[in-house]
Amino acid sequence: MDFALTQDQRMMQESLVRTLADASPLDRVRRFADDRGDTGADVWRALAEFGLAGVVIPEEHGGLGLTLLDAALASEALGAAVAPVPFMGAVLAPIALMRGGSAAQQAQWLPKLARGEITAAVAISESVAGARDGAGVTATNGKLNGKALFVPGGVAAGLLIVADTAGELHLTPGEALDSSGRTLMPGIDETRRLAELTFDDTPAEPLCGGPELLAALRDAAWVLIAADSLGAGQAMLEKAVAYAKERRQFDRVIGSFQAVKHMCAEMAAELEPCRSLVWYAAYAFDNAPPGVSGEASLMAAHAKALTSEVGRFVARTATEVHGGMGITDLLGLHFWFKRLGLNRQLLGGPERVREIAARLQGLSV
Amino acid sequence: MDFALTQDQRMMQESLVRTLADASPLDRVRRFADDRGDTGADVWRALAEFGLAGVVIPEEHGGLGLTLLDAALASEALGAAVAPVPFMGAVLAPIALMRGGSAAQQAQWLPKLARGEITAAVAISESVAGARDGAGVTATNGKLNGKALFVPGGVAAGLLIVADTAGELHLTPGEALDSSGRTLMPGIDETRRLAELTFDDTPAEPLCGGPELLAALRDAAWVLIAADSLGAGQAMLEKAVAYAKERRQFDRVIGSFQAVKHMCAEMAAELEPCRSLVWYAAYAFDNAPPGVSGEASLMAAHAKALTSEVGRFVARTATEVHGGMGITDLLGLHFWFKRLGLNRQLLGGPERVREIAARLQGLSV
Amino acid sequence: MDLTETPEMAAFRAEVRGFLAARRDDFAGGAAKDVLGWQRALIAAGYAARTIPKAYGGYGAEPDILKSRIIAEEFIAAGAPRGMSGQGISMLVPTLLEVGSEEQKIRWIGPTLRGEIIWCQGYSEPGAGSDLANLQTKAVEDGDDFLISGSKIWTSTAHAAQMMFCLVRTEPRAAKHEGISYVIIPMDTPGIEVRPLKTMTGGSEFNEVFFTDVRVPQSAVVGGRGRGWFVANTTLKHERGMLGDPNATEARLNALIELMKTETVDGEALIANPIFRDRLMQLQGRILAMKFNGLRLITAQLTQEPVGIAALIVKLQGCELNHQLAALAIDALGELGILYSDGPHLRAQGRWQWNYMFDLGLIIGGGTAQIQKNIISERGLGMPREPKPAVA
Amino acid sequence: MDLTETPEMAAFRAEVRGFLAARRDDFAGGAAKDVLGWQRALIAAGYAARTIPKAYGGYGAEPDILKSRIIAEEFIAAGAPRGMSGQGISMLVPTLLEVGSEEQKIRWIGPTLRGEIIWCQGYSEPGAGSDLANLQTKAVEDGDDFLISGSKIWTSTAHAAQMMFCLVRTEPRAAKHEGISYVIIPMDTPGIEVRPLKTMTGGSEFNEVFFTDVRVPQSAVVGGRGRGWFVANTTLKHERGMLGDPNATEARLNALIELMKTETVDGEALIANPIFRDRLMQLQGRILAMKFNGLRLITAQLTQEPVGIAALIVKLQGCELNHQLAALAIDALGELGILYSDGPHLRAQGRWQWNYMFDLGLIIGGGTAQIQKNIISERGLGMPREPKPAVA
Repeated sequence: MDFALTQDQRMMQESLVRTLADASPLDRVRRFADDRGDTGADVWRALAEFGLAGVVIPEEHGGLGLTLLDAALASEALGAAVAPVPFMGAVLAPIALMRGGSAAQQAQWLPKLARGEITAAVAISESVAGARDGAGVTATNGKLNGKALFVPGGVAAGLLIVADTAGELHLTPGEALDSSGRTLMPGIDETRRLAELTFDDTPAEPLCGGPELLAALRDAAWVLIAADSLGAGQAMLEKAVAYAKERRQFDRVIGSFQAVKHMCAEMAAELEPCRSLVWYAAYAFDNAPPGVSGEASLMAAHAKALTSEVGRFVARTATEVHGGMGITDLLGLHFWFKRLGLNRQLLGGPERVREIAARLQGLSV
Repeated sequence: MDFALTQDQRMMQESLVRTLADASPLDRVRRFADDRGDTGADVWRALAEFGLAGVVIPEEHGGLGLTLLDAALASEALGAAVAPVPFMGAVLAPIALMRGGSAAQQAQWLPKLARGEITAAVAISESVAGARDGAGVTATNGKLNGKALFVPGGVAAGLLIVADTAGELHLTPGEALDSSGRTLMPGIDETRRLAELTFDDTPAEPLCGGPELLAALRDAAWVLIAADSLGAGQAMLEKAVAYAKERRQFDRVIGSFQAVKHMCAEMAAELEPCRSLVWYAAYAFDNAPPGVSGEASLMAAHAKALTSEVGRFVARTATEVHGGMGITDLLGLHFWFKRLGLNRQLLGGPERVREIAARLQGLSV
Repeated sequence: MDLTETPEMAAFRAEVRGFLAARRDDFAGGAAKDVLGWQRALIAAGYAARTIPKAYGGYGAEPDILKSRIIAEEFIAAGAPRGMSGQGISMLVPTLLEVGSEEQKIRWIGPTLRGEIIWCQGYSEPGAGSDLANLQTKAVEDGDDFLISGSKIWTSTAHAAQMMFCLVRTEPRAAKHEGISYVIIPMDTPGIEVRPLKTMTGGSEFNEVFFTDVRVPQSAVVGGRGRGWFVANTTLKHERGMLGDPNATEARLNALIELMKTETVDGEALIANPIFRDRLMQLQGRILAMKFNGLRLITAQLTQEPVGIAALIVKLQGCELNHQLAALAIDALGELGILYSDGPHLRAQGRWQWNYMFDLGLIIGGGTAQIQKNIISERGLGMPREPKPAVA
Repeated sequence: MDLTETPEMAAFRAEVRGFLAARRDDFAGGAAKDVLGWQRALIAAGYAARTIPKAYGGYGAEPDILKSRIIAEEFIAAGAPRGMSGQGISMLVPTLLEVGSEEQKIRWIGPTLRGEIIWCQGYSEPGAGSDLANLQTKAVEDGDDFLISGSKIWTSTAHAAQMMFCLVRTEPRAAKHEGISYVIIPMDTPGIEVRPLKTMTGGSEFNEVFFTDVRVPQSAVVGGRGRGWFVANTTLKHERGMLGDPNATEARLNALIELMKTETVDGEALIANPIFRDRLMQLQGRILAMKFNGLRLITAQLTQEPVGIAALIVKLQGCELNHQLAALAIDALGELGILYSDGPHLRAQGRWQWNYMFDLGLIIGGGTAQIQKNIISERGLGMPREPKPAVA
């Protein structure tokens, strides 16, 4: 029994943190946020060089051949750095191809993805979080029609994986959907871009796996989002503690006031258990026997829901510890606040995700 | 616009507090709690002399002819004193008789009740909080059959008002139900006694009003319970503040620690708005045009639900402020803790009551 | 308890209603066509600056909280713009009335009431937030003048204001609370720089103001040299009363109910979700309680009864409830709740998201929730202050 | 991360399983027929007192947290009674091993392990709870003895114990933390009176103990005169680890799920209520997180890695989750949830109500939630201690 990260995993995470400090410091994030024309290509390039673009892609296709747990550790670092990169698609699309794609499809797409030549996006919001504003995609005779909303990285992705309303998944090459079919959905979190995709007889190839593959993509996405929230929350806690140790009011550092200390203690007490849950949820996904994903799904759901709740609490509390400074743009704390805000809602708010958790256990119909 | 108690109401409440201090000090409450044979008759007698037995009974029938708001103020004082008396029936039964009884029924029962010769109990739990363990009462040809659970004061009441499963109300003289039909349901709160009533062709007279009268009894009961919780909560807050000002640890009174101060501040901040809501809910009941009880019902529901939530928070927090002393029997703080616990569940926990509030506004089907 | 209206009040209500009905054209669409003209008309009728003496440009009525409430209700019902507000009218004017010199009152109150002068407030500093008495902006004597240097933060209307009322340290050797003066400064004085302060909402609701040797005559002090702390505390009371308005919160609750009835996910109305519905009901209960608490406070003001805690909790609870309403709206909207700024799927112009963030700022500003709890426990419950540390 | 079992551990598991299968008759119904005999058998097999040296009556194995866990799991799976616990075995024995004299070890550890001596703990006093160092029970020198006077509270097994380990003030002129000694006292010494302390649950889970000139030899001091504070802190670490066991919490969660599936109101199962179901799921998520946090702590102990916060939060979170589980059970049961003690409608013998109250006591006892948060912020986050007050 070994419930811990390996030495390699720790080194990878630490090294990624250093890479991000160079490639995506806060002022780089600010520029991305301020300019919708900025694609963040330089940041993604640096991370692709690091290997992140192919983190779960098998080595024979040019990737690192690592697990979802490794990807989650990367996601945690990205959340901590509020990095402006389309990482979710870089993990989910290879999973879709490995589990549901043909050998030809794998050979066609995985090496390109691994090299970071193109990015990928996965459109499953309607199937997971429910359909809004009449969205939903249908597939007939190799053509997609309809709309998919809230697609992370969808504006620029060179490969699209799309769920239809029957729960089947489809692969669409990026060039099949021109810019008129991709609309930016400007959201609260300016470090990641969501897209609305409009399909109009858009050619697509089917993937195998159906609802089971869809569940796997959902579970992996939930784990990645949970890890991102863990990292963002941990960063906010650390910033709050550091600020409280420095900021003086009433002739004391505010970190010596019991109210402030307890706010920080409560954040730590809520956040720390999330770490183990995220690890375990990723581990369960990696080790789930194919087709028997009940436990992995349940753990992913709980990781997503719990980090959402804790994320909101930490976002608010860390901001309060910073006093007025917390709500200004000067410190940029709000980038983390909003990252946690998006993570909470993306692919289902905690209430919806918990309801799915209940259903997975037969506790709800 | 005058949103305040009258001078008379304040004097009545203060005077009742003094009467309770004499007639029902904590050691009297303890004796009642320790001995199921103790009927608390002396306490009830003192309160009947005060006029409480007939607080809402019209003067022509020997009562004080006051309003539900006055009764709620009395209920608040009873909660603050954890008084072991069957007050709810003393308010609800006269309301049932005045709104749904014949002149003969009124003349037969109200003077006796006003004098405190007999007490009354109202059995509406199944209709309001839902049926458990197959409980429920049916009425045919002037005979009642079935079981009614959780009837406050039902063990000793000389007059029973009973709701049947169709929402109609019935009057049963106490002598029609002997002790074999009345079973004590020992609960967490030992300052009030609940009964299970078993009807076996028990003779009863119908009251008029049906579901509308049932709603009125429910609303009045909710207001009384809310007021009781307000009083019990306020007492716990005051005890916590007093203890925190006295108890020393680490060479300071614990009330100078910010954590303790904030616990007390949060209790006060949650509790104080309840006072105005309880007043308004009672006022709305007293001033609702007959048959148009929507607003009164909504306010009663919110008063019940909010005081339930706040009551739980205050019960726990005040206990925590007392440290280990809070959980001992030495201070008797637990009598208030448990009183709030019973009030929370009686005639519907807050979740159920809020669902009714939503239904009253057409927000739920 | 009697919430019915007296004949006198009913008559007053009719009068207000008549005034508004006759002038419906002046505020088509909810905004006054001629803002300053509308303000003058309201003062003349007694619906703005109502209790300010005539000599200083007000209407000169006796305070009557019921009439004020009727005015507020009828203006809301008619969709009519209220009289001007802002820190000049709500904070400077009461302060001048209480401690200003006759000359200051004559000079400043009238034009301020008429909307001819916009004011901003210079209290907080980067190093003096919760601990306001720690402010460092210094005013050094130079002949009959002061030379002011330092900086202020959270000055909400500084970019548009002609004047500022401001706290500065005039007596550097006096004790912390005793070396401060309250001064009035024209914003076009050389040496003043205003920089917008961007916040998490993306807007710049506040500014920073920097002073470099800003020359102000000593006669600009209000309420006496070194008395600024006590003068400002009078004014702060007025500010705290401004936050946590239960009517505004109730209006937001109703907007949220409407949203949850009309908005759908998978074709089902949000209100049909029992979790969100229960949270809505929880908030409704708490909002109603604060609304009635507000009525209780109004009555207590009328009868001059002490209310203690009921007043001290208004800011804490009011800001929190607004924040919670926005949180529920965002949660119920699901993924739609994370949209902001523009686009076809955005709901309510992103207002719920804006409120969620701005209201968090209000929880922090004007006395953080922690300071509020200190106040409630000390002033409301009589608990001891924290002991001073043995070593600074 | 690798949660699979090595062949060595699988073999050990089989061994434990075999042991229990062979002795199934000794614990029919879950309780040992012969409690002391069962304890001796467990020590002999290495399933109790596993790491205590043979010389002092233990089994003498090297610490192996995985094997300990396997033992625990297999005993739970077989419904077999664990080895004896209690404050003697869990707190006194480790203390004696660490600081006791050889004579003390030989004399006390063996009989304690074998269950022949029941101990109680005398730390807290009415005036010394969170501030334990403030204890006032005094031990005055009298020849080779001490005469002890004062009182202790929260001594859970005092009514059944033969011996007490106890903190007393032996050096009245020394500084607060330095005048305390840790002494061993036979409970039948003249001058000791034990009074049961009734709590809110209605039971007497604790006692008060009063001392009047209780004579104890100075040789009864463990770890040196005036060193009691440091000796006791070693032991307190052991106690804090006992609270917040995630396996016990998960068992309660499963009981609650069962309750909500079977219990009905108006004929509908409680689990069908979306509000209660959502609360159940919230708790399940938090309980799973604490369970995995526990696995992480076990691994960290094995590899001797520092874990910091992950360990410091166990008591705070564990007690809170248990309390919340009980609260949900009561709420879901509705009016049934207020029944207690006896009667045909009572559910689970009133256990949820009992837990709701007893667990609140645990949140308070063994370091209140407030003290826990101080510890987390200071030791876990490196935040400063509160400054000492200038005036006491």
